[in-house]
Amino acid sequence: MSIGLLLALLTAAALFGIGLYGALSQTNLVMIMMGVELILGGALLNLVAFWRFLHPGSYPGQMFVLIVMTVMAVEMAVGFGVAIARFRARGSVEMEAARELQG
Amino acid sequence: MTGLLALAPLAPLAAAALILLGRRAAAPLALLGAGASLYGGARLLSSVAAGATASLALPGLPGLPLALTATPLTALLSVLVATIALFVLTYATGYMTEDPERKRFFATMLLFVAAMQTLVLAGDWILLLAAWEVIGLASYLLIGFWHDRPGVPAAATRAFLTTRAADLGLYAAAFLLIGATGTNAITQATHPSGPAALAAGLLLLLAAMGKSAQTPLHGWLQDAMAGPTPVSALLHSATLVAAGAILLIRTAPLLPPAALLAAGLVGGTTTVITGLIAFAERDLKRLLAASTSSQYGLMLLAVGAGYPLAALLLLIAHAAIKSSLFLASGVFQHSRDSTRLDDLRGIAAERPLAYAGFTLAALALAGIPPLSGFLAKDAVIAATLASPRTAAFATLALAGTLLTGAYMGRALHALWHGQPHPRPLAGIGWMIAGLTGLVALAATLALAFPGIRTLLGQPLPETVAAKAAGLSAALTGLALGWLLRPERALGPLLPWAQRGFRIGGGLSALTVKSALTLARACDRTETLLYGGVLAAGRAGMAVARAAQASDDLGLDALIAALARGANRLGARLRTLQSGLIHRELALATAGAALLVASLAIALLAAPAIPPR
Amino acid sequence: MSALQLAFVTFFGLAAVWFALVVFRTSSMMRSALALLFSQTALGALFLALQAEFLGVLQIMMMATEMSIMAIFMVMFMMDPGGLGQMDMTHQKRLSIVAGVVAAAVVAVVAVLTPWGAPATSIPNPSEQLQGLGRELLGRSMLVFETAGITILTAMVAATAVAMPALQRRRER
Amino acid sequence: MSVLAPILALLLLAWCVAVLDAWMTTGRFRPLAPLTATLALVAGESLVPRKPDRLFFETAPILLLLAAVLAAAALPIAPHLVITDLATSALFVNAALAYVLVALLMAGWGPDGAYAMIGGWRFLGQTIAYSMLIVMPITAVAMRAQSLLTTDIVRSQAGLWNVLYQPLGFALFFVAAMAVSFLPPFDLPTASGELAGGVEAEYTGARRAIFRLGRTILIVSLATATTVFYLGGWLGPWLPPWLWSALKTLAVAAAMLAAGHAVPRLREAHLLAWAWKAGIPLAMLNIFLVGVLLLVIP
Repeated sequence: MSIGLLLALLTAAALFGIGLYGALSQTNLVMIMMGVELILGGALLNLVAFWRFLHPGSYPGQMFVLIVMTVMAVEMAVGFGVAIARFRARGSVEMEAARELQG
Repeated sequence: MTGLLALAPLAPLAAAALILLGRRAAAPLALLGAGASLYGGARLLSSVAAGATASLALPGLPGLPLALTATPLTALLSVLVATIALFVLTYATGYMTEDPERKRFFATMLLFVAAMQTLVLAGDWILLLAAWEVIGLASYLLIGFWHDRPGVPAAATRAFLTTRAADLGLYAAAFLLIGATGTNAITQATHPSGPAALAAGLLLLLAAMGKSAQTPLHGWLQDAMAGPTPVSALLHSATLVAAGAILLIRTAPLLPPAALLAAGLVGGTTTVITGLIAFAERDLKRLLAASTSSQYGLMLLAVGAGYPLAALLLLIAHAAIKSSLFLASGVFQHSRDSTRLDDLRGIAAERPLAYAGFTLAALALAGIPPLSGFLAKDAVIAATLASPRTAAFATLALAGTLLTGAYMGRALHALWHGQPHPRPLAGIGWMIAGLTGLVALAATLALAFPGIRTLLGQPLPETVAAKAAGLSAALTGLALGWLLRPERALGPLLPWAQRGFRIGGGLSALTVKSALTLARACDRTETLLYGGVLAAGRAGMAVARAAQASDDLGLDALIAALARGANRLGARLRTLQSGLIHRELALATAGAALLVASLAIALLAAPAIPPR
Repeated sequence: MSALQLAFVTFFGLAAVWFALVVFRTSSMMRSALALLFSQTALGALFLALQAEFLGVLQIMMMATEMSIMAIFMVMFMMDPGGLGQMDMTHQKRLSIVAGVVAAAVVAVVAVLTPWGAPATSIPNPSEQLQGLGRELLGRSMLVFETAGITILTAMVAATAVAMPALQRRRER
Repeated sequence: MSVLAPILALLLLAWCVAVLDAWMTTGRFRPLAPLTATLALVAGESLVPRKPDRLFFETAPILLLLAAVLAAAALPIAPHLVITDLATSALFVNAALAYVLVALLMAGWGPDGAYAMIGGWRFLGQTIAYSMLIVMPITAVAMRAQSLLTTDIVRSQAGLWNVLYQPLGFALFFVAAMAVSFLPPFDLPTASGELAGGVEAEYTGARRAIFRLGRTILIVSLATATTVFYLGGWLGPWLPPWLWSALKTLAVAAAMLAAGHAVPRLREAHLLAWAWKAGIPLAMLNIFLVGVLLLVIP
């Protein structure tokens, strides 16, 4: 059991919690995306920590980090695409009143 | 060897890319691509026949390499696909002469061929799945080729959705097999046993049912006639629809007895029901489509009987026969701008060559010696006779053969009688060239059968009883089809026929109603004119009515009930779906938490992972 | 792991968490976006402290541009980008706090209670890591990595398409 | 020593570049001008605008300076004259340069002024145009060296400098480097004519001095980067390595400063269109060509 691993994992846990709070509590689409970015950042840290402390000789872990970075970029691109479309249509990206998804 | 393996699928793909990049010369490039593919397949077959085996491993997912393999079966199928593709593309050179979108057509056709070659040669489940998906996509693009015509996009979408829904079976089966055996190779050495094998077998059957248009998923195939004729020819004989049967033929050794029984029953039911639909059909191409379902039903029956070789023989014979039928019907369609039997009356005198080809192919399909269809049908019937469930399987097979003769006889009759009104046709030379090649193939393919049997080295029963029963069923069917005059029986249907010129959206209503009315009218004529023969006919009509009724009442009612139930459930769930992002996010979080919790419980309950 | 490295891990970890908190505590959108930027940068520095040099530098590089773009979108789309009106931009606050705290607590408990085993002692040096990662990407995991590339391309095209239609419809009319 | 020497060298080069800049714009050669100008700025009052975002306002010039110095830190002036020898130093240069954008955004937002803010956002648009043109040529350079280590990159050019091996990459990198250091014609964020100084507008006194210093060191860093990546770094006959580096860097900086005076300022829409429709395909072509060359010539 390494104190370094524990520290990294606890940091990741904190980032995850803060990100989750942000994604749930914010009314603005862009702010929600920020929360998601933080959650993904926590995931990244976990991956790097596990690679560093448990399997430093195996590279799929590092590759996985690259994939998560890709996911972050994709999330940004699509999120902003939606934000622009929504802003064009409604003049706001406040999600408080967004009811289009109502079933 | 490995180069040849790569050549078969890559040549059409490269040709497709060149067609898209280049400006002209689409058709020669397409022929070149298909020819190169055929060359690869043929060389492969010859070296495999000499005893060599080849396998081309590609880097795939970690631990799950992708592979193309050449075994006698796969090489043979590859040759089949390439041959049919070459002839159909030759024909299409003429057929598409005046279409401004030729380039797109040929490129998509070649993509289709490339995907089919990959599917046929695939040595592992993942590549097979990928090829399966590309085939679905290509067929969607081709069926919807004339997407600006009314009804075409809907038909393409329906075909795509039906096959996609059934594809889920293949996904589940592939993952189940990979999970159970730990390898993604399609080999018999590592096949699982027990419930996993049964589940995988049934899921494979589901996938094959979707692609091969087996009852109750047969509806989309008739709609798929919205595409250009060469597409139908390729689709029905060697690619999309064949993919289902090929899947089952390739995996037949993996299937447990219960799954085989299910396959046989599904196939037998299909062959009878779609045979009846074909008999009642008034559109030549839709008749051929229903006949395709019926023939693939026979193949599934043979697989179910435990003799995939018989199914393979029928598949090969059917590929040549059905593509020539479609090509001939395409010639008719160009001559009269219609495929309805009423419009095509008397075309025999107008296009004698095409009609001769059509007749030869029809006789072959019905199973008249010495054409290829006879030997194949005979093999299927013999297989059913030799199977442990002779009573059910043989009856269904004979009924299917009888119906094949009946609808082919009817089509021949309809095309023979009537007034010719000839007119010149552009590109007829290319069309006849493709057609002639295929008909010659259909007629003489039987010569290759003994070679195939020794090549594959699988058992095939042979009995005189099967030959006799098959031949008599076929002859009876043909006679029935020729003699039962639909136009005399059509009296009450005349208004329908007139309205039918604008079929519009009511395709299925038209099919169902016309089949019912036709069946009733036939019944009446029968009782009046041919008392003796017709006990069988009446029984057939009864089955037809039962089928329609089950379709109308049973299935429709079931679906309606399902829809109602889903609606009601949906209404309740609506309250959960507030549409507010934050509520939905919160729900998603709760769901994720639930998932993680259940995973954690499973992990804690499972024995601890030993430390490394 | 040396004491110095441990100190760096602690420092950058705390910085990342602190900036993450600032993201949702400040009312200026610009500060919020840049706080996220610095949180991610601290994470990158943490990777460096964990001897994952390539990933750390990559994270630091990518997040700078990515979060700056985030900032301009914030300013474009927020009603009160400067945070001068002191508006409340949150909802279901109690639920969110509970969810965040519970999630973090559960993850932390799992992290503490799991027997992770002895930490690895020999870490490949950075250039070895680069080579190993390169061989991984262009060897075994090539398909996966290429898929990621295609995904990004698809996302770019899709995002552009989503953002476009209004303009096009106007032109067609 | 190992840290001090490169930093001194950096300051010295910055001095020379500042003198050069003044010489080119005013036409007078005054080697002491930087000193007098700095003294004048530091002695002058450093005004703080009304309602600033104080944090950003104060941090921005320092961050700009830091980014420029960090970029230079990974670049070798002589075989052992380099501050940090990371295994990924070529990428690190890039990462450091990304923070120029952050600094300018902060400088634009901080003072609560319209011109400054427009300048900051303009630089964001400019970044989207040039950033790929920085990364992709560096990729081709690293391909030849088979290493991301800047010292290895210099050594890989012993036979033939990269400017001749991949001239296309050099041209793209040179233009992109000018865009990073917002030199004319890419001086959109400061645009003296139309934005009245843009991001610089509200900075006075000591803060402006730091901003100017950061900008000058940025130019030096980029000139050094160009030297290291394309002009063989310290390689050269007769003279000592550090002198070769310094001379090449000054030459590149002079070329950058001179090039801008001849071309009119570009709108960032045009810059974006040019970068994505022509620049990036060309950079791809460059990578491809270098790959082919590497495979053909062992």
